Amino acid sequence: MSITPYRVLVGPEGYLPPAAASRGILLPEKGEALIEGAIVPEEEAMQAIATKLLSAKNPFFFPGPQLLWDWKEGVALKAQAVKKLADLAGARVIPMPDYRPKYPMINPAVEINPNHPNLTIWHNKIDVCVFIGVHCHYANMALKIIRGGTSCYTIALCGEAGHEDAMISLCCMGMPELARLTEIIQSMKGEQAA
Amino acid sequence: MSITPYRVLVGPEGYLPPAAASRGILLPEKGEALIEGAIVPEEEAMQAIATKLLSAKNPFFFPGPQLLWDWKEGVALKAQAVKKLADLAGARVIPMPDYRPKYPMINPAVEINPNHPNLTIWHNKIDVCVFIGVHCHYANMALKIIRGGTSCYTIALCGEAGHEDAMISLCCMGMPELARLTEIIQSMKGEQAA
Amino acid sequence: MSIKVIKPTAAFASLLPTEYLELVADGPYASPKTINDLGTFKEIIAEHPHCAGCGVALGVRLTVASLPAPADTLIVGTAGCSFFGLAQAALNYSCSAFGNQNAVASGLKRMLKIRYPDTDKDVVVLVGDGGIADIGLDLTLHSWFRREKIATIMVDNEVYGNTGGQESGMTQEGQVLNMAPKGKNFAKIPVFELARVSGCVYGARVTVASPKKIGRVVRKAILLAREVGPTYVQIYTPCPTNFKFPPQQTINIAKKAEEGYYSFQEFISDDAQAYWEKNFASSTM
Amino acid sequence: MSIKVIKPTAAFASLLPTEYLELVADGPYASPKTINDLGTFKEIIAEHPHCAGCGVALGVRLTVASLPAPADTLIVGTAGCSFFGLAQAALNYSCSAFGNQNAVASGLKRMLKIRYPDTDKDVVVLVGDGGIADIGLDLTLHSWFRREKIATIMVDNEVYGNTGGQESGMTQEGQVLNMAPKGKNFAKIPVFELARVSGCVYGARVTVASPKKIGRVVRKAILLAREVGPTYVQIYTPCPTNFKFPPQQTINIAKKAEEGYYSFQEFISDDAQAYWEKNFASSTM
Repeated sequence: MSITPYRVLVGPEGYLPPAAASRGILLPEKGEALIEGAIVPEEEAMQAIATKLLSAKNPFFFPGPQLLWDWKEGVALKAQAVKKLADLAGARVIPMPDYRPKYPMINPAVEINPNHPNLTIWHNKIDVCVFIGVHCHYANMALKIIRGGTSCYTIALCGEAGHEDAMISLCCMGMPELARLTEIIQSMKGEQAA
Repeated sequence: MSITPYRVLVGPEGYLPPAAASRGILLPEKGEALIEGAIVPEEEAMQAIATKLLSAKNPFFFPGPQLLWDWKEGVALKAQAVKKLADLAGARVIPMPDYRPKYPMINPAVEINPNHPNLTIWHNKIDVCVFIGVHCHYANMALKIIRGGTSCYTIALCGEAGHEDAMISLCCMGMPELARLTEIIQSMKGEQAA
Repeated sequence: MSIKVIKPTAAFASLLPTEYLELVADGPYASPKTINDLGTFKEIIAEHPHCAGCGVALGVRLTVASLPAPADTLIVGTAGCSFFGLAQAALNYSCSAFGNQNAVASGLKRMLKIRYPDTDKDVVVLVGDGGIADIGLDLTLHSWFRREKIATIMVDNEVYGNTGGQESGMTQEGQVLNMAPKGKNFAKIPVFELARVSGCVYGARVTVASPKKIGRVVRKAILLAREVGPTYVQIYTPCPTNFKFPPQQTINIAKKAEEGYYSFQEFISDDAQAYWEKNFASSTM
Repeated sequence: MSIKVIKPTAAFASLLPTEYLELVADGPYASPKTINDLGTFKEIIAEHPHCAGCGVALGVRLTVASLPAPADTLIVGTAGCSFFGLAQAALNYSCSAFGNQNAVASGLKRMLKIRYPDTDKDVVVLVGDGGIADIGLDLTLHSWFRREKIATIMVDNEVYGNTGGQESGMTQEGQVLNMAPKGKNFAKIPVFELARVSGCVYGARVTVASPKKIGRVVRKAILLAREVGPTYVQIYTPCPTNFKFPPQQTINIAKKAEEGYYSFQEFISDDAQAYWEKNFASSTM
């Protein structure tokens, strides 16, 4: 039987897009990554992320609670590295400090929550966004809502198993992987400048 | 679109036969009747009933509470007429005095209830039975169970709208109709004797 | 049902099962019978599919023998051992989904009041401890809060009997059962106290060791529910199967309980007391 | 949650919304605060989407300002107006299906005891009158019968507020509401009495007109639930929207009720009293 594989493309896909996992998208192994639903080598995905970020009109990082709060050893350093990466990529940062459904008072210019990420994306005209430090099931929910309702390109830098619902997802993202991604962006910027 | 009409035939049709109504069997109007799911003139159905009863090995009448209990004017007379009809047809009678699920003590030789009519039919080897004076939804339930699990031919003499789940069903059965059916049986017996 | 219905048509009378003919000739429908007459008349429930020595079966028999107007009574039941007996009883009986009994009874009582404005129709909930104290507690209490004119009777065997012996809220603390091998770890639910707090105008706690008391309190609960408000009777009905005592010991077990933790208790509101004195004080019951 | 969590990472601290920075610098997590300090520190709940003058919002604010250990507290809520405020609060909060709160809280409390055997984790049910007295009554009472170590707090606005004004079991008899045009026809459900009968070791009935009392009884209920058994606090939280009084009258309405049918009441079991005297008698609260 031959079927056309599902592709995790930029939206708006519709009010309730399917979970990518339910359409057969598998998670990457260590050293691999996902681009639009297809498994690729990690290095290739990092190149694609760099390209996307550097060609974006209005890229944003959305750090989650695991990076915003200094809850265990190593977090402060990782937060520093992520901030450096965002700055290097010319991306702005909107934090996701927790997951409360803060209706109706949320200010989409200073805050994002996984229950209404589309508001923050619409109001700030964000065309590429990066999720990092967001707990798994909230990231999945937010990524699906973004794919469903906006045309924003989503990237997940995941410390665990990766996110099928992002257009590009790395997995097992530790300090070395952050450093490598920073290096790639640095050198790509150098090339662009040259 | 052409479909084969459902026929309400003698069983065993299976554990859970469909309600005949759900397979498109319609109820008769006054002056009409049903034979195996098809609408026919009442007179034709009466002839068929007489034939069935007189050719049966072991026919039974199952009078329900509406005939067994003297609850309103006219019932006693109707009960008399039905008893006479049964006797004339050479049928024995097992009453259905109420609808309690009397497990496990019911004696199938002296009693029938709509929750286990098959027991009474199996134990008494009944090949043709007549429902009369049984409230509608209990009659429907019992007729379905009989069609599902036994090879008994069911006949409903209904005072109301008729029963799609019986193999032959009259409707609007009053004293005149009882008298006409008795007359038919009487004359058919005469012919047989001649 | 009406007394009229309890008369066979002549044409078929001889064909009716004996059980029915005896009920007609010698049952409690036509002439008032009380629990004191037990043994002198054909009971509404003659055979039942319960275990030998079943306290619930006895509780159900005693209760139906105590109905002030059986032909105008509608029993509402639910899943559990109590259902087995009631399905055999020659009474109007409605079985509700597990725990829904007092909500169903409330609706039926109101409907019967509209349909038969000039006749007293008694709606009596008769179910086990699981149905009232566990699964249906919310609906039971709310029927009392709303002051529905129904009598609620619990046959309390302190266990889910017919599903193999799980603890119910009414099981005593520490009791070990087939499906509660470590023993129950909280006390019997105080449904009798809840009834008092929640609006019942009359309540009684009895055991099957005292049939005359059951006769008196069931009749009182039903007559007061007719006119004053919700009432509650809790009958201890020991279970030989799950508590593993010989079937012939049921009454003794109940008697011992009555001398101890299941003592006879009764409460009545001022309204109900006044109504009772005015209307039934001269009654022998 | 632990106090550790309430410290931003240096790299992102300047990007956090002011609400969070103020909570870190001046909130109740790091140093013990009581209701007496209200106005001197940043509250856990700062903004809420309730109607102007909402008594429930005030009740929720006063309650969360009274938590003895906010960083180690898990609030369990359910549908209703109470949910709006809690969803805005900087607290661990779990929303259950309507009426399930005390069952969910029972499970969470037991799980937290296993996961954190050496830390006191307070599980507090904080929901409205509909959730406790109507839809969740069975599960509420059963958590009390089982002696679950949780505190149950009702913010009682005597109405289903956010669905347009239906009567709840806690509405007063005769009260006319948008969706009860003929007036409620039975009395307020005696949940406070039920709590006493059903195994609560401590209970208190207060109104939002007495914030210090709320501070005292909420703290006491939570500390007693930690060690002794289930506790219950019922707070009258008037609803200007459905009872159609001016929003600035909320406190006056509550004060008047406190002088009448909603008087301050408290009960405590002997066990709980002994435990309290031994451990907290010297406390200023």
